[in-house]
Amino acid sequence: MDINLALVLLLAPFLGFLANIFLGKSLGKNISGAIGTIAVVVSFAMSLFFFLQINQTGQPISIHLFDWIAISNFNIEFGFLLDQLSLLWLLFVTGIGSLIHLYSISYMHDDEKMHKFFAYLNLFVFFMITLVMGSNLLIMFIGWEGVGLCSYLLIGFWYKNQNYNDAAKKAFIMNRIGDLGFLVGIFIIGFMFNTLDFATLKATILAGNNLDAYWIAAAGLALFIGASGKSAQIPLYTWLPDAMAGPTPVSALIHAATMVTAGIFMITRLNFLFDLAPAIQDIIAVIGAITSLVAATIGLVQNDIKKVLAYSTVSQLGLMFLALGLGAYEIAVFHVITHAFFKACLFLGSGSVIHALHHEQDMRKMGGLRKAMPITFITMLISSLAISGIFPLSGFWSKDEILMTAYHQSPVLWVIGSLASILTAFYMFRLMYLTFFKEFRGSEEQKHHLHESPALLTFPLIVLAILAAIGGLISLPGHSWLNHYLEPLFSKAHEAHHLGTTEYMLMAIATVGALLGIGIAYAKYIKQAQVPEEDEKITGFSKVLYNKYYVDEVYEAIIVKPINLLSRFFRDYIETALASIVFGFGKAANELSFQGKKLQNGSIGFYLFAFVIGFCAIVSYLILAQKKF
Amino acid sequence: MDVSFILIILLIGAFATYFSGDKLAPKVALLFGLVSLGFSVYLLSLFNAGQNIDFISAWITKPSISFSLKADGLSLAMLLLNTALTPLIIFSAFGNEFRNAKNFYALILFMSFAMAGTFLAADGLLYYIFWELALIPIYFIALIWGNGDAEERKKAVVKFFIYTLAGSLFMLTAFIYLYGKAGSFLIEDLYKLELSSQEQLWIFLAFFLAYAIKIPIIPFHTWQAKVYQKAPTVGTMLLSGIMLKMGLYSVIRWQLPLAPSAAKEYMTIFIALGIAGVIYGSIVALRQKDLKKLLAYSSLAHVGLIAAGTYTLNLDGLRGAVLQMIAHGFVVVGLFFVAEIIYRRYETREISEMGGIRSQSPKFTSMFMILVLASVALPSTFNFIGEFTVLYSLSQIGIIWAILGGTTIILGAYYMLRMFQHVMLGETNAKLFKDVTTNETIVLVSIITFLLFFGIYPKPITDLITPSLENIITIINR
Amino acid sequence: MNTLIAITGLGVLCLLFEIFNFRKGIIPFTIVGLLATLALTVNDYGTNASFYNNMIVVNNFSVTFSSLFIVLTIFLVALSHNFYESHPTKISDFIAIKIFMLSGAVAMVSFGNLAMFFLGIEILSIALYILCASDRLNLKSNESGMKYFLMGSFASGFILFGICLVYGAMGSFDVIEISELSRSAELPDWFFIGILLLTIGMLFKIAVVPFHFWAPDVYEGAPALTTATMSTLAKVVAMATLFKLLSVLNADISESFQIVIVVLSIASMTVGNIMALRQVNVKRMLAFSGISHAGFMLMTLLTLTTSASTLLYYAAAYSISGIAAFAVILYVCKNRDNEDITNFHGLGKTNPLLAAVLTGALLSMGGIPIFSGFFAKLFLFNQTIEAGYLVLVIVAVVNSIISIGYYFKLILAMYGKEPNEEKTGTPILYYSVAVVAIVINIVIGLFPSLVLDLM
Amino acid sequence: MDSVLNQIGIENYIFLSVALFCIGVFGVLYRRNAIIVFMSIEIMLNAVNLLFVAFSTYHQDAQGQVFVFFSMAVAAAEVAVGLAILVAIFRNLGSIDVANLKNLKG
Repeated sequence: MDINLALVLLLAPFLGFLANIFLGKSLGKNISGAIGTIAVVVSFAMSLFFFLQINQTGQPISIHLFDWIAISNFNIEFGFLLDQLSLLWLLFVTGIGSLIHLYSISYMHDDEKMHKFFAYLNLFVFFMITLVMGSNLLIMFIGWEGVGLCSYLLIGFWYKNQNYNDAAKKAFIMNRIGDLGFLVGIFIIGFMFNTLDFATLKATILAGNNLDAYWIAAAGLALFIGASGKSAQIPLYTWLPDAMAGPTPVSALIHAATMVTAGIFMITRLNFLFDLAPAIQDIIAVIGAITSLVAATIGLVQNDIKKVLAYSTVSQLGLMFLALGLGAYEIAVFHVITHAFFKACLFLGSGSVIHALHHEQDMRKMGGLRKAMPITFITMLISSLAISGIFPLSGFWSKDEILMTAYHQSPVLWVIGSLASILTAFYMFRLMYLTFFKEFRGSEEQKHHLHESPALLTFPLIVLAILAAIGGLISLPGHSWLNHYLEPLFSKAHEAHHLGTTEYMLMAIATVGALLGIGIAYAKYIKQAQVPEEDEKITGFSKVLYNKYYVDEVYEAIIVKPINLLSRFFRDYIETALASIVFGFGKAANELSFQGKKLQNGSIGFYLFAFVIGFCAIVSYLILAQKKF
Repeated sequence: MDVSFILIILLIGAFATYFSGDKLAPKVALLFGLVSLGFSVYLLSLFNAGQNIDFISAWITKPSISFSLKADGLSLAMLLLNTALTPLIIFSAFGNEFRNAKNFYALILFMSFAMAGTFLAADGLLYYIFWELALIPIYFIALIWGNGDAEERKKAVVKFFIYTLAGSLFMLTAFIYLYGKAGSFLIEDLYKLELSSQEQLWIFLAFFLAYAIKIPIIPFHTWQAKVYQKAPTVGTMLLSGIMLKMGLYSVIRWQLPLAPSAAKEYMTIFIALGIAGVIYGSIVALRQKDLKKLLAYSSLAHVGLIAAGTYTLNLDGLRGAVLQMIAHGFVVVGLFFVAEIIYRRYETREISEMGGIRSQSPKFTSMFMILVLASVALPSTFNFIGEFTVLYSLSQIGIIWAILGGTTIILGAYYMLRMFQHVMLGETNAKLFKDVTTNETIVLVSIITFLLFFGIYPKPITDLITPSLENIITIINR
Repeated sequence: MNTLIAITGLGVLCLLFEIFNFRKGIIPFTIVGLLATLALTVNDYGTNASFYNNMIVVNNFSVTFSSLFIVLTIFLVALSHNFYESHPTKISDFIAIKIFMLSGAVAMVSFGNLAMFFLGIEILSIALYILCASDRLNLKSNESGMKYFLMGSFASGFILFGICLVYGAMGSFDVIEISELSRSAELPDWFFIGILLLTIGMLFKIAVVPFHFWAPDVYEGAPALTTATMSTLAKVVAMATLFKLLSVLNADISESFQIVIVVLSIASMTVGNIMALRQVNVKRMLAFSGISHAGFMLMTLLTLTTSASTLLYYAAAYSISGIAAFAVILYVCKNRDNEDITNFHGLGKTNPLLAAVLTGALLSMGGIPIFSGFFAKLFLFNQTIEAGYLVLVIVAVVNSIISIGYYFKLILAMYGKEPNEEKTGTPILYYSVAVVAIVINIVIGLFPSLVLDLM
Repeated sequence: MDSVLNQIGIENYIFLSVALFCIGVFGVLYRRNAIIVFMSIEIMLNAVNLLFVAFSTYHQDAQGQVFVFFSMAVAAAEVAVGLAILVAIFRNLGSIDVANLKNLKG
């Protein structure tokens, strides 16, 4: 029973994919859209069912289908595991997933390849579910690479534009760099513990036998590299902003809400492993903190509405990693969920704006949209407040928990984190002001068509906005449902912070900081009514920021270019050299032959002479060697 | 009922094809290909039923050479690879017109015959004979039906022939030497030999020369790219799909068990060569202008990894290698066929002259995409199983090997996607591109189905090959 | 014994036919006669007899080799029908000469007495001188005849001197007595010098480096059919004779002499193959390849006691593929003034069958499996390695790689190039000889025991 | 007859004929006129014949002398053929200088 339902949960999106890829064109846009959405809704229902079930029983369901890969000293089975963590993830993946599908029906309606779009989206959901449900590292890896593939397909969805294709390729390859790390981690775990199965792994590790700290650290590091690839942490984050080339719903679903949180999921899954590698945890925390700050600073000056959101995503992911590094997994999870709500909402909102402006993404050409599109405005405002961490919206609780933990463990990280969140507040409201306030700066005929988006677009916004507002309830400080729910996952229990004066202090500071950021933005863009200059006019440090610290250029210079040069060098020189060595023998033989022909000069005298010489040579040799022969 | 029937069928097939005339030849060839496939499946069932399907008979009295064919799981797996790919390859050629087709298809079947023999032979000399026989048909296929400038082609093909022959003649010398020791060419007698480490080293090197050239392992690969480029696509498929697997198979079957201590002692060197091949091949593939050459180098990279796997001398390595051989056999055939499909429409192999095909041919694009993904070993494709197992075995030897070998995951994705982007994507191409015909679809779909199915459920193949591999491992560790 | 008489009789008959003006039937008749003789010879298989107080000794060695020679001659005679179409009046002479040459050959492998050996070799040689120069008006032919004659008789001088010294040492021409004496008594040095002179004389006939210079020129100049005769029949006859000579006279060759043989064999292989690479004239190319094969065959002298069968097999494989090759060459170069490789362009298209045959023959010479050439090399290498000459074998292997180079030049010309002109007329005898020869080649390739177990 | 051999050892005969033989060899090597080359070859053969006779006396055995007849016959036959070829060459070339026979080479 459970198994079948679980398979339904898993396969519904896959069936949707098949239906869309093969029949989609003939079925027509609405139907294919409907199929795609229903498929995801079904799995949402299933996950809900299991969620409620496990909420009562607390019994994880593990499903073993068949042996998949045989390794000399253990088998890797093809199985799934439905426990608290995976169900939580499933819930918001499928939930937000279905909302975004719904949204896409209208958003992609005038694209002739809509069925393909839905096919890919379904495929993505399928792989995401695989990733989450996998009962061992390798099944997780299937999903892991699968979602990478889907993001490749979706970023490059408008494949006629080679820049988009480049972005897609970049995303895939950077992910693959991470994946190599993941694989290496798998290998190490494999030969350390002779299993990849989460349950067994946990048991083995908690049993605490044959634990080689060095190798565990190595495994942790490798896995973290994998995670940072998928979740866009330094140094592998540059693909995420480029990924905004994809249609906006994709950005919302894949590059904000779900896929990019896979790294957090994986580390949380393996928390018992990381708990044993404090050094790696520190690295994670530091990287996370730095990422969040760097991304935030870049976000300050971006003018493409989606780019801003992209960098804010990176920055928020940084915060989550900070939490992970501090060992506060459940807080990280908490932030993942709240972030999923408001970031999805923000992306979809921006989508609806872009939709209204006929694919105009530059904020300098927007403004004053709040009258034209109130619902979008309200929902985005709520989400922005949430992300900025304004009491009592969801973002406040989650972010605040993170900062508290940071404060308790290392003030420096706390400072960085708070700084990042202040900046977040600033650029989010920069975005809001530039987009919705003052008067419209776009072209006339755009102004004409300004209108609120249709219900199909706004409905998901509303739902998400509500969630973004109240999402914090699942884990209020003191009595947190989430902590309790996730308890069984973690090797060491984390006591929730008892709320003392320091905690209130920190909350206050955070709120003040957020308000400060908002204030500055207000002063800059409402009071002085500034508008960011044209790209070429940008100067000084903001230019550096605007060009993302030239990281892409640096990578280009130190990695891509050399490899290509090397490739050319090999192709043009080494190859020919090797070939000529082999040919050399043939050439030598031919040359010899050519010389030899001179010896064969046709003169009888010479021939006989050679005859006699040969005779004498042999005789004299034999006589010298020995008399008898 | 024993394995010799396969050879007989294929041989008869070759002659039947020759005498059936140019009109009928393709169909007859396909028919015999399918028959042999069916028969080998039947043999497989017999084998699984535990029947003895070996065929042994005396042949030459002095020196004693016997005509003995033995089929264990490994041989059968390779045999199936051969008999499954042959009809596919034959069928894939249906789209093209060949002058005196009867010779062409007859040669294909003859080659398949020789390769089947190589996989089955259990007598050193018999094995060598089949090994050489396989060389002759491909030589003529490439020479007569190849493409490009005739002079260049001749140069490439002759170089290929002489080069590979050179390698294998040293193998022959090694075999004769072993015969001098054992007084028999039978594999089990050769396995029994106790050779000094010095002898083993020389034997090992002699074999290595033969296989390194055939596989090819760098730096012995110089013949490959040109021949792949110049040969007709069918020839390229035969070469890359099956023939190069002969080399890898032989490493497992002959080289390692015959000179185990040498293999153990110098393991790292040969692993390093394999890995070097992975990296070198991938990097060279990045900047290829010719589609077939690019694929050639990619296959250089992949077989490098496989070779590294075989030289790890542990079960995972061998198993992964065999799985990867099969997977690579299929995917590379598919990819070369894709190149051919494009050639049929655009008359070019220059990547620069392609692009913007996707919008004209959705079906083709999807299938091509899947093949690309398979070749970069995306999980849930069969290639992933093999590559994962091989890399795992490498990590057992030293994590660094796994990391270096793992670069194929990154570089492979790089050049394959780059290629895909330049071939398929971008603004719609001015030239019309007709989407795949039914025949082409059949070929590609069957390949893809195979790859995906066994990607999810590789158990049958694993169970088939594992016992014989364990067997070989024990012989190596004797 | 009967063989020799029968052959000679056949030769005389051929001459008589000329008188009775019965040219039409001469070739069929001769072939039938030769077949009969073959039967007669095979009939002697297994017997050990000697005639005319050891003038002639019949044993398996002589019988098997004689049969091989007869087979070869049958092919050659069959080929001569179309070859001598242009001057029919002389055909009976040519046939007769070939037959007499055969008798010489048979005498050489079945001699029991050095006198017989000398006569045999001279009969063979003189016949060949005539055949070489037989194209009277063609200067090349004359030249080749002259060269062959001068150097041949020069070599005969050495052989004669050798015989003389052996006689001087032993006081007898009978090989049995000589070998017995050579084992027993304390011997004068002349004996060994005599053996050496004999050997060198024979090495000249086999065309081993450095006594090989005549071969390319003579092969090129002589009429194609004569070249065929020399490169197949004459070469294996000489080789077999040398083998027999050394094995009967002193079975155990001393260390230093073995070294000499190793050096010579390496030299001939290498020189032959290297020189052949740049040849454009096919006959000349085959001359050099013949030199290299002589080098291979010399290896058998290192294991005199055991390798008779190997030699037989190698000789059979080599000469029969040679016949097949020459059948095609004769066809292609019929009424062309030269035998340049360009004449073979596009043969694969114009005449696939013969092209296939030539390819097969060349592959066999190159030592590619299932063709008997491969097994010949295999057995040879096998024996040589067992005798402990690994290095020699490795050199031989390298050489067979080189040899592929020029054999494939011809194959490439046939398949890779476009035909320059259509060839007309299908001389049935060429076809049949070519096909039969290649078939025999493959058959003894598939079942080597057929030949190997004869000795 | 005996006595003669006793007075003059067999070695001397060998030396004599070796000397003659070498003269013949050098003649063949250095003379370019075909006729003279033939004659030199004849000298070689006759040197051997001489030795045959000497040995047959030395061994008190007639075979050697019989053999001389063989070799003479053979030599005659050879020369006959040789002269025939020479005539043909003279017809075509107008000279009998062996140094002119260099068309076949390389």
